[in-house]
Amino acid sequence: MLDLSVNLGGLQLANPIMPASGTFSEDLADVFDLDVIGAHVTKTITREKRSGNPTPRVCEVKGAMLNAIGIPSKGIEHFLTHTVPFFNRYQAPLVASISAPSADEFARLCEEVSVEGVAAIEVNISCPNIEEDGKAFAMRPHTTSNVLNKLRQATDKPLWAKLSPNTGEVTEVALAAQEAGADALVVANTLLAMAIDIRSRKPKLGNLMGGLSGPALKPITLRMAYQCAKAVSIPVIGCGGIATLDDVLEYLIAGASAVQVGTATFISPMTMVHLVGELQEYMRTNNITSLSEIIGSVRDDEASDKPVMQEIGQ
Amino acid sequence: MLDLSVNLGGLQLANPIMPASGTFSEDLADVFDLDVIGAHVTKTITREKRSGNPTPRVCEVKGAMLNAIGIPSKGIEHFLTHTVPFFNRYQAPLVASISAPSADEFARLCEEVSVEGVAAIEVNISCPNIEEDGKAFAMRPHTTSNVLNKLRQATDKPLWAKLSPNTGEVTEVALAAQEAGADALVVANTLLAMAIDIRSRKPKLGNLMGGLSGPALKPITLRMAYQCAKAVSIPVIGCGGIATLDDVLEYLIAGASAVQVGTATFISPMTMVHLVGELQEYMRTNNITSLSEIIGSVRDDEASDKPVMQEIGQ
Amino acid sequence: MQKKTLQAALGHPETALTAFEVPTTVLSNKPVNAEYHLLVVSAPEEILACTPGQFFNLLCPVSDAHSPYLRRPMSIYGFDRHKRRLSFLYKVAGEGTGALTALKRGAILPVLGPLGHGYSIKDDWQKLLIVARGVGLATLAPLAQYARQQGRQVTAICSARSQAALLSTDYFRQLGVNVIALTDEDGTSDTQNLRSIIEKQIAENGVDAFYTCGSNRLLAMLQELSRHYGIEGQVALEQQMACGLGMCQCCVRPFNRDGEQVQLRVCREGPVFDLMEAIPC
Amino acid sequence: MQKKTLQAALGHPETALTAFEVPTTVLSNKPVNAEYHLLVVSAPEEILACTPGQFFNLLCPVSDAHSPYLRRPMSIYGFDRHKRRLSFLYKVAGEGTGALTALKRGAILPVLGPLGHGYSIKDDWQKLLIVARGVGLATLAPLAQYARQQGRQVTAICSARSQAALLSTDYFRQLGVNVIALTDEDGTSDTQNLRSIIEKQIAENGVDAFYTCGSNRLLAMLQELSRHYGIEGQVALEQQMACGLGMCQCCVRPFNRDGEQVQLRVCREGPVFDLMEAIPC
Ligand SMILES: Cc1cc2nc3c(=O)[nH]c(=O)nc-3n(C[C@H](O)[C@H](O)[C@H](O)COP(=O)(O)OP(=O)(O)OC[C@H]3O[C@@H](n4cnc5c(N)ncnc54)[C@H](O)[C@@H]3O)c2cc1C
Ligand SMILES: Cc1cc2nc3c(=O)[nH]c(=O)nc-3n(C[C@H](O)[C@H](O)[C@H](O)COP(=O)(O)OP(=O)(O)OC[C@H]3O[C@@H](n4cnc5c(N)ncnc54)[C@H](O)[C@@H]3O)c2cc1C
Ligand SMILES: Cc1cc2nc3c(=O)[nH]c(=O)nc-3n(C[C@H](O)[C@H](O)[C@H](O)COP(=O)(O)O)c2cc1C
Ligand SMILES: Cc1cc2nc3c(=O)[nH]c(=O)nc-3n(C[C@H](O)[C@H](O)[C@H](O)COP(=O)(O)O)c2cc1C
Ligand code: FES
Ligand code: FES
Repeated sequence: MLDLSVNLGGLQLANPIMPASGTFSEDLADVFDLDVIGAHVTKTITREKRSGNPTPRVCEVKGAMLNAIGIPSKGIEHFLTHTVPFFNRYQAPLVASISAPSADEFARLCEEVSVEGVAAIEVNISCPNIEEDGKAFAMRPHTTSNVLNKLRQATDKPLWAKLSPNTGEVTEVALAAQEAGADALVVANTLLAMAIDIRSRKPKLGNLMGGLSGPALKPITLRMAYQCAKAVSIPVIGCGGIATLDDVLEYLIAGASAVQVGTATFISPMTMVHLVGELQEYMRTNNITSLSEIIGSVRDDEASDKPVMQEIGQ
Repeated sequence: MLDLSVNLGGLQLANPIMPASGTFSEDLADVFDLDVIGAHVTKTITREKRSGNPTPRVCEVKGAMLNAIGIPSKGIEHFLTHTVPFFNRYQAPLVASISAPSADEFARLCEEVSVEGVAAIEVNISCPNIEEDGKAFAMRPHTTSNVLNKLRQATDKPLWAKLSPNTGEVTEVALAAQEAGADALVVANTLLAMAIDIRSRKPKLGNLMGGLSGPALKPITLRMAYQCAKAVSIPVIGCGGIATLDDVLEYLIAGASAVQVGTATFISPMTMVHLVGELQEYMRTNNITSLSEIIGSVRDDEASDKPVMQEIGQ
Repeated sequence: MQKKTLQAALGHPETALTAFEVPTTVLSNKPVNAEYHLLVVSAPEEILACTPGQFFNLLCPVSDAHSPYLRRPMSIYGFDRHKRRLSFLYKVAGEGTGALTALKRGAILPVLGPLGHGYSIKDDWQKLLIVARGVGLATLAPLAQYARQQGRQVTAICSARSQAALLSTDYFRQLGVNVIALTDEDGTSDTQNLRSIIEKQIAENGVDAFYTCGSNRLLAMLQELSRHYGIEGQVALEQQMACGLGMCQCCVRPFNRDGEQVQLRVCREGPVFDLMEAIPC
Repeated sequence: MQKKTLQAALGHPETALTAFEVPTTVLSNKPVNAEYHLLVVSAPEEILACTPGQFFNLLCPVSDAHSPYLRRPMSIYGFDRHKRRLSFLYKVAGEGTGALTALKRGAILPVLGPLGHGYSIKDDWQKLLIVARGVGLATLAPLAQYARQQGRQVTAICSARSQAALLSTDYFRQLGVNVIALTDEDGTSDTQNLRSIIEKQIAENGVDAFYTCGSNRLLAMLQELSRHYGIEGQVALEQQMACGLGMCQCCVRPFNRDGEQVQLRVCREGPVFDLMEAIPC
C-alpha cells in the first residue's frame, strides 16, 4: 500500500501537500473538494480587525510576483465563529496562522485560537516586532526565542514557526525556534523585494516594497529548507515556489517532511490536487511505499564530479 | 547634447553600463569593441593561484542560474603582467575586483593592485572571512567596517564595496562601508541558493549551494539598491538581473548611479552594447539631457492608490 | 496526473463546485480595430452556466516575446451554452494581452471561471440605461442581450475616442437596443453633453436603472444623477487581480456600505456592485 | 537599438571580432530517428568562417512547454559558406533541446559563434581513424569532410545501440570514408571487439592519428592504444556551459599538461584537446 501520510511532530496528515498561508481560503472550495489536500492553513489573522495595505497590493515580475497585502483581518471573533466551523466540515486538519506586533499580544492570540477544531498553530513571525526595532521576530535568533517561549507557554497545540528568508542567520533562527519548543518549522515566507513602473516612476506596490513569491523564490527557500533540515531535528515544511511534482520532490529530498503551495494556486487553482495525484503516481512507478524513502535522501556527499585521477591503463 | 556620463565618487565613466565581476573577461573582445561600455570590471582575483570549486559549477533554474564557480585565480602576478596591460589598450577605466580570506591579506592585495592602469578597486566582501566564524565580511556591519577600514588605508584609488544580498542588514552594512571610507557601493552579489536533480538526488552544483543570478534576482537586489541609495550619500551601483533597458531604468530611478550587467551577457553577449544604445535613444526620445534627471527620481511618496474619499458632487 | 485524486477532488464536493480550471480551444482571435481583439473559444459546457458581468481569469501563453505570469481577468463578452462558445473582447495593453494576440485557431487557452457576481435586473426595472466608454461596452454586451431576452427596454449611450473606436454598437442595435454613440472626434462625448443626453432620456423616456462600468468619470456622474433622480443602478469595476477567487485579497477597493467605508474584493463581492456603494478613485 | 553604438561596437574593434551573436533562420528541423533531430539554418556569411570541431551556443525558444534560460552548446554538424547554411545534429535530452524540436521552417534561432578551437590535422597525418559513439559522430562529420577535401584517407568506426541509432554513416560513406559500423544489438560494439578492430586497422592499414569525442570509455581506450602504438590524436569534450566564450569558467575540466594537472575551459581552450592531455571522468 502506498502511504502518503506524514507525521509532523504528532500531527498526522493524509498527505504532505497543503496550502501556504495567505494563498488559500474557503473560496477555493468553489474549485475542488478541500479534503483532497493534507491540511488547511488559513491566512494569517490578528486579534483585531485590520484593513491591510493600500493598493496596488500585488504586481508581476519575471516569472514571479510581489505582494504587499499586509494582514487584513476580520479579527479573532470572526475566525472562531466562521472560519473554524467552515473548515471543520472537512477531515483535513485546520492550521491557524496567527500574528501580532508584540510577544505578549502574540501569546494572547495564540491562547485564544487554541480551540477545538484547530489542529495546529502556525506562527507568522515574519511580521514586524514593534517592541524591538521594528524588525520581524524571525530576523534574529534572540527575538525568535523570546516570542516562541511565550507562544509555547500559551498553547498545547502543535506550534509551527514560519521563518523569514530575509534573515542572514536562518539556521540560527531555526535552532532558536526549536529550542523554544516549536514542533515544526515552515521554511519560508516571502523575500522582501521591489518593482518600479518606469513610465510613472512609481513603485508598483502601494507599500513600496513587498514579498517575492513564486518560482523565482524556489532556489533560495529550498536552500534554506535544506540548511534548516540539516540543523534541527523537528520536521521542516518546505515552502517557496512550489508548482510541480519536481518541486515537491526537490524539497522532500532536501529534507522537508511536507510542503506548502502558495502562488502556484493563483496561477492554477487545481495545483495541489494535481500534486497529490502525481506524487502518488510517482511513488507507485518508482516502487516507493513510504515518503520516508524520499525525505532527506539528498546525496550531498556525492555532488561534485570526481575525475578519474589516475591515468587509465597504467 | 546627450550626456550619458556619470561620476562615481571621482571616477568619470562615459556611460553607466559596465559588466559585473565574474561575467566578463578579455574574451568578450571577440564579440564587440570593449570601449563601448562605461568600465571594465575584472573577475575577482586573489593573491595566490587558486583552482576554484569542483564541477558542476553552474546550473539552470526557472529563468535564472546558480553558480558556484568559486574564485579560480591566476594570482596577482598574472593580473599585473597580463590583465592590466590588456585592458590598458582601451579608454574605459579598469576596475579590479579583489578578495581575500582575512582583512590583512585583503589590504595587502589591495595595495598590490593599486597600480597605474587600475582606475578603481572593487572589493568583493561577500567571500568568507576565516578570522571570524567563516561568514562573509558583508554579512554584518562590524566585519564590513573592520575590513573596509584596512582597505581604505591600503589604497588611494576609488574603493567600491560590493555588498551581499544574503544579509538581513543590508542598509546597516552599507552605512558601515560608507563610514569606513568606501567611495561607492555595488549592490549586490549573488544570493545563496540550491537546486537538486530529482533523478540522481544529487545537488546540481558540486559545491552543493551557489549564487542565484539573473532575472529572478532583480526584484530583491533592486529593493536593496533602493534601500542603500536612501541610506547613504555615496553612489550606488545597481547589480542583479539586469538584461533590458527597463531594468537599467528601474535601478537608476531607484537611486543607482550606474549599473553592472552580469548573467545577461551569458545569454546575449551583446547586451551591454544594446543597453548603451537604447539608453541613449530613450534619453533622446524623452528629452532627457543628463542621467541626473533619472537617478533617484522614484516617486515613492505617491505609490499607493488614493481613492477619492469625499463623495463627489456633494 | 493521478485520475483517482482528480475524481475525488471533483466528484464528491462538500460544497458545489462553481468555478472550473479548464482548457478551451481557440476558434478565432482577430483584431476588431487598432486596439481591440475579439477572441472566441470553444469551451466545456459546465463553465457556460454564467451570468452577464461575470469574468474569467485567463492563462496567457508564454513565448520569447511575452512572459506573463499571473492570469489576466476578462469579462465575458458573449457566451452560448448550446454552441459551447465563449468570447472575450480585449484591449491590447501589455504583457498578457499582448501574449493573447498570438493565439491562433486551435491553440489551447486555459481559463478559470466563471468568477464573481454579475449584473442583476430587478423585476421592476423595465427601462434600462447603459452608459459606457470604450471597451466598457464589452462587459455590458451580455447584459444587453439578457435584458432584451427578458423583454426590457434598453438604451445604450456609448462614448469613444473616435467612430473607429466605437465597439459593439452594431451588435447592440441587432439586439434591439437604442444606441446613442458619442465620440471625442465629433466633440459629442464631453461630460456636459453626455449629462444632458442622459437627462433627456430620463425626462422623455424614463429610466429605471443605470448600468455602467470602468470609467470613474461616468461612475461619478451617474452617482450624482442617481442621487438627484432617485434612480438605482449597478457598476462593474476593475482592480488588479492575482487569484480571481477571493483568496489573495489583492483586488480590494473601498466602498460605502451602511454608512461605513469597507474594503470589498472586486473578484468575489464584485465585479458588479451597487452603483451608490462604489467609490470613484 | 541605437545604430551608432552598434556600429561603434562592431566597426572599430581593437581586436578582430571572431564570435557573432546573430539571428539565423530555420530551413528545416526534422527527426532523423527516435532520438535525434537535424536542424538546418540559413546563417549570415561572417559566422561561417568556422572549422570542424567548433561549436555554436544556441538560444532555444521559450514557450508554455519549455523554459530554457542558458544557451545550449551544439557542435557544427555541417556548414557551407557558399550556401550560407549551417546545420546541427542534436539529441533531444531536456529543456533546451526539447524546445529546439518546436522550431519550424522560418523561425528565428539566435546563435552565438563560431566558438572554441576545432580539430586540426598535422601535415604528416595521412591516415586518420575516427572512432565515435552515437551522436559523437556529429562532431566528427565536418572533420571527415575537411580531411577528405585535404586528400586524407579516413576510416570511421561508429558504434551505437542499434542499427537505427547509427547516424551519418551514409554521409560518411558519400565522403569516401571507410565506415565500420558496430551495434549493441548485433553484439559487435563491446570494448574487446572494438579494440581488436582498431588494432587490426593499425596493423593492416596503418593509422597516423586518432579522432574521437564524448565517450569516456572510448577516450580511455584510445589513450591506451595511443601510448602503446605511439599514435597521436585529438578528442572533443563536453562540459556544462554558460557563456561559451571563456568568461564564466564553469566549463573547466582537468587536463594533464606538462606533467601538471591543470583546469582548462572546454569552451575556450577546447572543445578539441590533445588526446593524451584529456582525463576521462
Ligand atoms: C473583472 C475584470 C474584467 C475585465 N474585463 C476586460 C475586458 O472585457 N476587456 C478588456 O480589454 N479588459 C478587461 N479587463 C482589464 C484587463 O484585465 C487588463 O487590461 C489586462 O489584465 C491587462 O493585462 P496586460 O498584461 O496586457 O497589461 P499589463 O499592464 O502588462 O498588466 C500588468 C498587470 O496589471 C494588471 N492590469 C492591468 N490593467 C488592468 C485593469 N484594467 N484591471 C485589472 N488588472 C489590470 C494585469 O492583469 C497584470 O497583472 C478586466 C479587468 C477586470 C478586473
Ligand atoms: C561543445 C559541445 C558540443 C556539443 N555538441 C552536441 C551536438 O552536436 N549534438 C548534441 O546532441 N549534443 C551536443 N552537445 C551536448 C548538448 O549541449 C546537450 O545535450 C544539451 O545542452 C542538453 O540540453 P537540454 O536542455 O536538452 O538538457 P538538460 O539536461 O535539460 O540540460 C540542463 C543543462 O545541462 C547542460 N547539459 C546537459 N547535457 C550536456 C552535455 N552533454 N554537455 C554540456 N552541457 C550539457 C545543458 O546545456 C543545460 O545547461 C554538445 C555539448 C558541448 C559542450
Ligand atoms: C498574496 C500572498 C499573501 C500572503 N499572505 C501570507 C500571510 O498572511 N501569512 C504568511 O505567513 N504568509 C503569507 N504569504 C506567504 C506564503 O504563505 C508563502 O510563504 C510564500 O508565498 C512563498 O510560497 P510560494 O512561492 O509558493 O507562494 C503570502 C503570500 C502571498 C503571495
Ligand atoms: C558565473 C558567475 C561568476 C561570478 N563571479 C563573481 C566574482 O568573481 N566576484 C564577484 O564579486 N561577483 C561575482 N559574480 C556575481 C556577479 O558579479 C553579479 O553580482 C551577480 O551575478 C548578479 O548580477 P546578474 O544577475 O546581472 O548576473 C559572479 C556571477 C556569476 C553568474
Ligand atoms: S484577486 Fe485574489 S482576492 Fe480578488
Ligand atoms: S562556458 Fe563560460 S568559460 Fe566556458
